[in-house]
Amino acid sequence: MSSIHAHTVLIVAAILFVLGLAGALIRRNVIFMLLSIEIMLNAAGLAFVVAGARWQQPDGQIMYLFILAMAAAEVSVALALVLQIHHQHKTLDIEQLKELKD
Amino acid sequence: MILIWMICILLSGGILCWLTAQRLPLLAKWIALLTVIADMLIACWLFRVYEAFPDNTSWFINYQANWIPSVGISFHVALDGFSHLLLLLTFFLGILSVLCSWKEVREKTGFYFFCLLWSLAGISGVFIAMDLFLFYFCWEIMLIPMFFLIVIWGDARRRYAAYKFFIFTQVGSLLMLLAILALYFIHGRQTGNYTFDYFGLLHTVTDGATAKWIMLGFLFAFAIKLPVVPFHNWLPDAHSEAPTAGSLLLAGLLLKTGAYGIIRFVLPFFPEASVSIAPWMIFLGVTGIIYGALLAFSQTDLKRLIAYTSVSHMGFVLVGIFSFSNIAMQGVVMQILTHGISTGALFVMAGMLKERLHTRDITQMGGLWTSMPALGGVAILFTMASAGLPALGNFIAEFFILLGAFAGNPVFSVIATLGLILSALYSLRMLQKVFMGQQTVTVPVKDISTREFIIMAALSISIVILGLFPQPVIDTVRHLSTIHPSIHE
Amino acid sequence: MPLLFYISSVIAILATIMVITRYSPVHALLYLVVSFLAIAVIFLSLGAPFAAALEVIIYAGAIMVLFLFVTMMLNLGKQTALQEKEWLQPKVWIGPSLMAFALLAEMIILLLRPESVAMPFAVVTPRQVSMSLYGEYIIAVELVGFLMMTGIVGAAHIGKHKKKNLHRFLQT
Amino acid sequence: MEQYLYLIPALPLIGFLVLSLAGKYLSRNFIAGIGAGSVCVSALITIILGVRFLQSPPGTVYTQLLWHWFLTGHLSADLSLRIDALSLIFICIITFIGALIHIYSIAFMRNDRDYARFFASMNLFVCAMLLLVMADNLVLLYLGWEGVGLCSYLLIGFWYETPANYRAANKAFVITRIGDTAMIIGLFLIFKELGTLYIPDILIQSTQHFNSGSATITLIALLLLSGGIGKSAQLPLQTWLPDAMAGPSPVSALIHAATMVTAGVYLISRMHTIFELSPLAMHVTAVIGAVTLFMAGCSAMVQTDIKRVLAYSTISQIGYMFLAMGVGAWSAAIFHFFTHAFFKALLFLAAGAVIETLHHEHNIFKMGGLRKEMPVIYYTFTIGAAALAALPLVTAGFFSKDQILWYAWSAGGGHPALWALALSGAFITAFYSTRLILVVFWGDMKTTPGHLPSGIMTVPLIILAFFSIAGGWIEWPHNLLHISLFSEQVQQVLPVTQLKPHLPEEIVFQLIAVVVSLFGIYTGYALYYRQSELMTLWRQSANVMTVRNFLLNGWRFDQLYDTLLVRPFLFITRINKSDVTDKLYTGIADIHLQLNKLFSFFQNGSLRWYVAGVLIGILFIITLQLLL
Repeated sequence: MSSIHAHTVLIVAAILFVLGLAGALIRRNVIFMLLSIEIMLNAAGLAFVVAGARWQQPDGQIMYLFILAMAAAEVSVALALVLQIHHQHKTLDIEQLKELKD
Repeated sequence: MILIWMICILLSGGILCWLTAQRLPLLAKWIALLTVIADMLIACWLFRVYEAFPDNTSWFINYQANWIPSVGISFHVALDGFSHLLLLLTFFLGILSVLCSWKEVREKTGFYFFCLLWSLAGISGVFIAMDLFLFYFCWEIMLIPMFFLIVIWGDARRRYAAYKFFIFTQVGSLLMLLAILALYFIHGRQTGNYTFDYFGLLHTVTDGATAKWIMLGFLFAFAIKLPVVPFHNWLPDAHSEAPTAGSLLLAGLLLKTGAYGIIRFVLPFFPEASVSIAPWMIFLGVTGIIYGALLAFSQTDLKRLIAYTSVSHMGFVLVGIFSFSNIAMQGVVMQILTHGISTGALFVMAGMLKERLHTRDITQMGGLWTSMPALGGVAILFTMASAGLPALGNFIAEFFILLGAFAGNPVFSVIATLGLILSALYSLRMLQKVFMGQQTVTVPVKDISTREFIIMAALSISIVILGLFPQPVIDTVRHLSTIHPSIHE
Repeated sequence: MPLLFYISSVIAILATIMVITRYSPVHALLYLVVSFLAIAVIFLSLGAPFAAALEVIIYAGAIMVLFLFVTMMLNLGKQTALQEKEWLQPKVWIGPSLMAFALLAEMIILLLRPESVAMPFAVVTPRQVSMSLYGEYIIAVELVGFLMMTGIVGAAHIGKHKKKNLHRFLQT
Repeated sequence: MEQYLYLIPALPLIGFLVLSLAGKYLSRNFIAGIGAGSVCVSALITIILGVRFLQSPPGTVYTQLLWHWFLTGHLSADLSLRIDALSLIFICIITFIGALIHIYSIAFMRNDRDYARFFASMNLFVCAMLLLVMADNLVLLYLGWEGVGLCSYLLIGFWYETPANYRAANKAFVITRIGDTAMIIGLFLIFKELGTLYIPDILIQSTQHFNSGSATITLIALLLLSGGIGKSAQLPLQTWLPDAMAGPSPVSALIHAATMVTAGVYLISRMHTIFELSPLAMHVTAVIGAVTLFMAGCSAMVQTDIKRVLAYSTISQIGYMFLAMGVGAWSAAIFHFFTHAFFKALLFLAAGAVIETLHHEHNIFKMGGLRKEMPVIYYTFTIGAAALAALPLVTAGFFSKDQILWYAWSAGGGHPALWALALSGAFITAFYSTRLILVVFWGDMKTTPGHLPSGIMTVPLIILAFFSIAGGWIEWPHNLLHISLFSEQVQQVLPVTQLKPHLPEEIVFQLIAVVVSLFGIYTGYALYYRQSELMTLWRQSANVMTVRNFLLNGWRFDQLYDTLLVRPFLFITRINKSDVTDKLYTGIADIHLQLNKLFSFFQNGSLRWYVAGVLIGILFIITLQLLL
């Protein structure tokens, strides 16, 4: 039984990140974009944790913790905004919301 | 000191107009008129100073006060015959510009006259400033009120015209500022005396290449103002969109600051460099004469047409300056004066027509001579002046310039002379379209009123007098032949 | 342990793909929960039990529930799914996907460049994490505290329904 | 006397000022009084001056300095008047004929709305023309030169409401301006070479400064000649004069027949020294004159508009003057100017009376049978036409034209070819003069005449008719009576005509000329009165009609210039109306606008664009890292 290689995990993280990125690019619904952002944040957290595991240090997990906190704060604000936007404009389409920027 | 008073009268008169106009618009108009008349009287009174200087060669008045001594900026104004003539022209056209806006301006009267008077103050400042910093300062002062005049009281496309005017002139001004600073530092480094003073900088020794670049900086600003042909595009737009008084000031005075700048600064500061660039400038001048005339011929907008004739006439000025001939230099001064009067008169005429017909399009005019015989007569006089008919001032100017240029550059002079044919073409076309043919305008049009008659009479008399008795002008600017070492008979 | 890692990695990737391709927000959310759980298992296999626990509790638990609530509040149902279907045309997603894959390819190339290092399996215990967290990272923790508080205040403020300016006669 | 010289041009000038400034407040009689009176007083002063001049010793010159115009460096010009024999002849013609024409106009223009404007322009013209001939320097001469151009413009376009009129006015001004521009370049060249523009100095210094036939003097002479060509409507700048007939008939009589168009003759004879120094310029002058007289004569033969016949005839007669000057027969040229002024003014005024009576009918083929209806006009017109046709011994035209024909062969610059052209011109002149009389006054009446001209109009005609006959008697061919009052005066100023050696007898040439002109009269009589079959045959022949139309259109010079110059000019100005250099600046502005659009397209507020932008950036950086 061999051990896990660091870059294998990093590749997994990269795949997840890219998937999140692609999601953010192709979706027009704000909720889906937020979800994609969560995926990306998560992938970044994964990379930190791998790094921590690689050097046998707790710092990776601490960073993950910060990301988690940041994500929580971000999601709460973002979702509040989503609620407000939907309330006012009756749509979550980012393209339509763009037209309303002025 | 009297010179500073002249400017101060204009500046304070402008502020006074602004303050009174809200309650009493009529009073503001009278204040503006009296202010300029007061300056005109002072300028006339200055003739007395001449008597102390019978040789006509030196500076009559030279006044210097500290302004920002730490960087060598002083409030230095001086007057010689050339400046004095230009001051007289400034106040003369200033009076007329106030008169011709008497009825035209109906809104924001106070601010209008404020801008008008401040612009006049800037122009007169330019003509007497003997400190380069002060010169630049006045150069900008005359520009900004003019910008407001166009952008607030102009015609339909006034914003475009005003921005174009501002950007063009500002590009030139900034280059000139660079050149002034370069000259300032070079002079300071050489002598240890950092000064912006005209007479101090006059004998700055610069090597060829540097002198050339600094000269180009000055020349560029003046060439845009003059305007020299590839940089003339602001002029038709600004002239055609500006209110009548604005066009009058633009054509009559602002263009002349370019000519004044070249004569006063470029030639004495850079004697060698200006000789080396002279063929190109003459070429551009000739191009301007022909090209402006061709464009004037095809225009259908009356004020635009007149604006292009200015381009053509200013080409003569450029040719005259750079042919380094004494006769041509006198011709340039004559051209500056007579063009200011004749083109100013044409713009006033265009303004009168616009006031009556509400259009500047000459294809919609025609046959107006029948209902406006007096204006028709005046129009013939000034189109003929513009076409260089002898006995009117413009002829003397163009004759001198071409004759002076002929000795050194016969080919260019001959081509420039062909501009006389073209000037006949566009002048006659303008007369024909506006005054001849069947009357097409259905609205009843009145002939000129008393106020307009005064304006036109003043202009007509002065153009005829300049044509028949040019000698006083020639005597006054005789000393210009010493302004550059290459100027010959 | 590696086997566990590989299996959970595959599940995470597949679930994530499902997230970004679903039309219904609820489906996507559920797949995302699956993906997060799989990542939690990855953490576990990498010797980070604390992180794994947080992943499950906070991500899959709290945050996703937040999403779910919002989705339910907005009543995003079939209507939204149809709309999403309409939006998700190939011409819309092919370009970004290709770019994303290009990025992925480049990242993989970059990752494979250095000599690969096999990681020793050792658990970084929650204790170690906590010691470090409240030792050298104390400032960061406090900053995170600020962040969380502003997040709460902000969310509370933004999420508040603004009162409409009704005339007093119309107010009930 | 000298101190009153200024009155001669000043009186018409005062008339102009009064009429133009106060014209609309004055009554018609007062306007007429001022307009005609000022010129009449000038004429009186001139006559007194002329009598004094004849009494004074030969070579007398009257000068009067009014004021110094300008002086800068070497360049100086004064407003000063100078009268010698040559100027005096011109002044006499201008004021005397001018006065008669003004008197005629009092009645002719009576019903016109712009009575004051007419007299103002006419007075200004007389003033400018007088300045032209009295100038003692070329700048003042140029002032008069341009002044008469302006007045000609104003008077051709007097009835400015009709497009044809103001077009004719514009054409006249522009074409003469072309000549003027050449002339002013000549002035520059003279000043550059001699350093003066004072006419007597130029005449003296040019002989010392230049070798005969040098390139510079030839160039100067040709440039001055161009000025003369433009003003005098000679080839190739002749096209404006026929159109200039759009003006009122008195204007045609005064400006386009008697005075202004002969300004070229004055200029060349005034600058005769320069021309004498350049044989080439003399030849060119002669050839231009000969060719012009022939071509214009041909055109005159086929015109149907009575005034256009006279206009082409004027061009042709001035051609004779140029020919005479070109061969060196200066006094003959001036003499022809003298006689021509009388009979051509007479013809125009009579034609004006006919046109007025026939309700503005210009076409001669719609006239006819007026011999009985308007006898005074008929007889005076006939006298004028006879003078034009050079009817031997009784008319002034014979004496002057006979001299020119003789000198065209025999003078220093003469040539048989020139003589042949001039002789055929004489035939043509006699022919179309006869044609005019026969078609207009004989035959059947086609238009009923209206009011007959009043006495004010007929008296000037009678006076002019008298001079058209008697004017020639002051100069007889020396083999007949040997009276040479005229040439004696002229030769105080202009050189005596040099003859070639070994010439045939002069009487032979005179007889040939007489026969030719009589034959011309007979041909006209045969073709137009007896209605010969030849005429009807020609009318049906296509070829003849083509030639006729070609001549009718003045050898199609207008079409030629239209294609060569006018259309390209209009094309260039039209395509460049919006100023091509403006494209440069609008181009700069457009580039900035485009850049602005480009950047604002990226800055579009779409989050996904920004993400994509970030992605592209990352891709770019990583690719760079991979590649480098």
